[in-house]
Amino acid sequence: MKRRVGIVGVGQTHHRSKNTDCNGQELISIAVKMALENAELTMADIDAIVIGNMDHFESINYVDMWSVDGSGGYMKPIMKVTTGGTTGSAIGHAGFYHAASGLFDTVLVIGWEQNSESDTTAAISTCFDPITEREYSAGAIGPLAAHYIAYMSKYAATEEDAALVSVRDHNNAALYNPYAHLRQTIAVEDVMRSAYISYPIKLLDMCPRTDGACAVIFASEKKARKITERPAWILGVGDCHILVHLADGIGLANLPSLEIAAREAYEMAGITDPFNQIDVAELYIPASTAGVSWMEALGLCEEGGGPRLIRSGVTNMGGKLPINPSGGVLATNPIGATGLLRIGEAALQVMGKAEKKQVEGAKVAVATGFGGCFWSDVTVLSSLPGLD
Amino acid sequence: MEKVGIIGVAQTKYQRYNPASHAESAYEVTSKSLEDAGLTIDDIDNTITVCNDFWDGRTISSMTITEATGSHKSPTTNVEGDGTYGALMGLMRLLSGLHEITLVVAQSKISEGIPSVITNAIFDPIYERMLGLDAINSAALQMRSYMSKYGVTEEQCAKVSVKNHKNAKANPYAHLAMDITVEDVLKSRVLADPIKLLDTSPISDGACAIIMARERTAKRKHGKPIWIKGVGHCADAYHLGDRDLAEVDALASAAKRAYKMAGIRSPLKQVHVAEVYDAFSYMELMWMEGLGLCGRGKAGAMVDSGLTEMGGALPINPSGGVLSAHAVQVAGLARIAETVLQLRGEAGDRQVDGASTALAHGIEGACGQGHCVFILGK
Amino acid sequence: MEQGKEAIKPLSVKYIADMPYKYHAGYYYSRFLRELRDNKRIVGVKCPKCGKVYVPPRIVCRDCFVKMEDFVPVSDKGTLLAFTVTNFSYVDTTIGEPKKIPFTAAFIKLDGADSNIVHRLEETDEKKIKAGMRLQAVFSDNRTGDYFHDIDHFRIIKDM
Amino acid sequence: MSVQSEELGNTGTLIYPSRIKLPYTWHVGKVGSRFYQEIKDNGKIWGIKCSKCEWVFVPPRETCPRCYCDMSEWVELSDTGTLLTYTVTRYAVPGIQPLEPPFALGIIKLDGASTGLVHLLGEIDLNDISVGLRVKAVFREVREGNYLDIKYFKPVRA
Repeated sequence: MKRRVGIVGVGQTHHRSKNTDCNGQELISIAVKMALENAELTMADIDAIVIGNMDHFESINYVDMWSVDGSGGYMKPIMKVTTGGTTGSAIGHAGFYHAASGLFDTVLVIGWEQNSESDTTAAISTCFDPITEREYSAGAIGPLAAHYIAYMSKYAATEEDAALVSVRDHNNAALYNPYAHLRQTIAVEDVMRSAYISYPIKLLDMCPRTDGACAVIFASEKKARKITERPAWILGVGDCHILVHLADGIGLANLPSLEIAAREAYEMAGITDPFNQIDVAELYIPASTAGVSWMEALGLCEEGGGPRLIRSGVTNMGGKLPINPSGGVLATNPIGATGLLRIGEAALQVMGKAEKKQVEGAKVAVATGFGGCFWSDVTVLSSLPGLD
Repeated sequence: MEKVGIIGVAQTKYQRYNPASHAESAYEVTSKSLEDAGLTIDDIDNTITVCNDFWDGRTISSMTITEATGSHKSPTTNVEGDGTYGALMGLMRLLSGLHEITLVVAQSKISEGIPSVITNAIFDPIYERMLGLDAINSAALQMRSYMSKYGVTEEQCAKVSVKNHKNAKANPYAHLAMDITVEDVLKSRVLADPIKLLDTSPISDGACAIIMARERTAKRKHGKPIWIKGVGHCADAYHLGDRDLAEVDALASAAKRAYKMAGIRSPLKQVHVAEVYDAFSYMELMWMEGLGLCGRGKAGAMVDSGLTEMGGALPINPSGGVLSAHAVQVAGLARIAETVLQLRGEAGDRQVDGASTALAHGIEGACGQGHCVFILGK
Repeated sequence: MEQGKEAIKPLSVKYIADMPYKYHAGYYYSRFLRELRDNKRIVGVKCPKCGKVYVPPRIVCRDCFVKMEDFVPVSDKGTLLAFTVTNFSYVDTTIGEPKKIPFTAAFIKLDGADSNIVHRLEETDEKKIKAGMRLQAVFSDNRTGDYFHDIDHFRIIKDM
Repeated sequence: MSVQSEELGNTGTLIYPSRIKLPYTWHVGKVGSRFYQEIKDNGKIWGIKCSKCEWVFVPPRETCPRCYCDMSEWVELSDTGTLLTYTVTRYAVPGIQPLEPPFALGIIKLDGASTGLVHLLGEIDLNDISVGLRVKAVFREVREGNYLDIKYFKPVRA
């Protein structure tokens, strides 16, 4: 018998490029306190905690242990999960499994990062194999750029299509999300005029680095129903960590890990027609170019249909399938929290608590995580306990 | 709790400077555990890896062993912590009913880094880290605190080291198997008093894997599944000064949870063999107390009585324990693997006769801030 | 100290974390590094089942999950798949000092290999680099068992 | 610059020596900054008290780890306290140790605090330290706003 799990509370910090007035534990506690308040719970109600970040970004070993002053983990079960960019979604899934196992009823999940405490690019470079990759690997931008070059030539996609994604996400953040890091409205020309980082990806196509934290509370069905009338039920989870050598990510057609993870999550959730069944999506896209091409992997359009979908405006607020009402990763990227923010924002949507960024009548949401070496996690959430 | 059985285990030999890379040793235990379970990688429907970015010297260190464990082929979680936490994550995936068979792999190459530099990073960078604290001198603060509060002696701690290194002689995987005397321990070089060289665990490279399955699958796939009867984990306060270092509250809480699940009321009577995380000799004594095997401060006397030796009423660390092989992250999972061998009756010369209930234990952070306790049974 | 006194200036603690690691190359990378150093030869390893050749060599075939033991030489020439010219400096964590820029990270498929490698391309003018270009490894004279040094860089093969 | 790979004994495998070396700037936070500022400016050690469990924490922090409620009541602590435990580190670890070994560390319960403060012990005979010893903070002349602004704790002679 599978157990239902619902999200009952979501909290996050005001994300910023540099949080000088709080330390890591305090940053975490801001998100945790907000999540508890959101769920009308106290720390005493929490049965277990899952936390995640990237060790070398803050140079703290055993963050689960270090965190207890901020996470509330004193004399509680707590564990750490970390998988790079997918950390946030992976801890979300770990929180789900904590509750779905029947071992814990109410589970607090925390993702956080104080990126300003180190040199983010340098810290990221340490994820590459020290003997055969690290010296010349500064991040995933090369493969991402290569992928979009191939995609443009195959499907007549353009740099403007990517710019549309960037504009959508930045403007959603500016207009609707008071917690977002970058909150300035931009136009396609601004993106097109920004400098190339790695052709065809330009400065305004890329995600920033952010200090911030997110906390999400998962609960077993019985507890969830007691806590709130409208939890965000987790209908499906999927994850796929497909590669380990960055260079092998190059020849990939689209993002196979996302296809696999989505297939798993959809199957579990009973989603057969994603475009029509999903009301809102919070997607982890590290660059706007991925916002064009990865919709295919999620089954939101046919092969090569990304540009059509983006140009049509259906993914904008007010469209049939708004993507990233929160502004997504292009506006806010506290790495260990980023994937969890997607789950948290998607949960707020189906709980009807997304405030200004609310998509009217949203019942089914999908959230994704991206990171590691072209890895993906997918979560399907709904205000309904099941789709059938 | 629904029944989950362990149907495959494998370990490498623990040694300083294992020439195999992270991936190579991860592959060794992955393929051996599959063999032990009579499975192929295609039978595995989810994988838990256990990695730590500091010990492994790499961000997203799970990438190092993703392919070698086959975790790219199925859903996966990477737990950063002791191997017992990885096993717990795998257990939760199975209990959710969404998966049938979980592979859990932990590996480490402690000899690559400088342990004191890596454990220094456990301490708060804005406060205590600047003091040069590491795993050894922080443990020394705890050992002194424990001895001073309860009158436990250095000799009693040394007896643990003597017992475990001797037990290791019957364990082909052990790193440091040897006959030593209490006097040898007491006369060994003082590192951070009261901790002496022979009170400490070695720097070991190694890997361990276990395969778990839900009840029906476990029974179908394996003749002798070993069942997980109970599990509990818990964390104490972070700053060393916030804790009474002589106390074991978090372990007591984790054990209480595990015992309750397993229906254990009198652990000393009901548990037949225990593998605990004795990173330092004194820790075995403290953990005995936290596990409720004796009263507070009474572990020294219990060791004096010989009860925890091979042939005693409750042998502790027949494998030689962590004192005889300390591959961080792996060590807790190795405790589980060892108890599985005990319960199967396949522990060779280190077999505890008639063992049907066993306890495996892992720790997390400095001075046993976090604990995870597993109860296993036939 | 007054209670509730005006917020004071937030402080920070600065520290250089310096963690040496003696990474073990293991059996597969050791063979790879040794062949580069001693013979100026790039070797991969071939899957006995699907025949794919992986460079750098590794123990297990990603697709077949079988142990690979058949080391095979691959060409020192290959095709450029993608590249990034890095123009911003960041800390080179292997020395703790700013990285020398610009440098071009090239993702290359060597002839005879089924997986890709990353190395430095000599050319740093983006306009002169195109995916699909043919490249050749340029070896150092004084080789030390360091992939990033024993192959000093890749150069563009001008006349094909 | 090249890395010289080393032989790993006679195993036929190589070692590739490298490092992860990175500068960090950790934000101390409001509460911690006030703690350090008071030490720096006035040579005084302050703790913070939880209104619920009444524990006084040092170093102070925003949230009580035990009750998970905000704390705001600052409490000035004595610069003198009692040694709860100690050790003398007799091995060298390049890069992380504040002093040449051997050096002494202890956990000190300052008068007025509920928690212990881990710190160095100085002006002390390394072979004559005992639990229960009364010790007093010695501050550095030039203070930078970090943990080592307290130079060490020294024994109080009765």
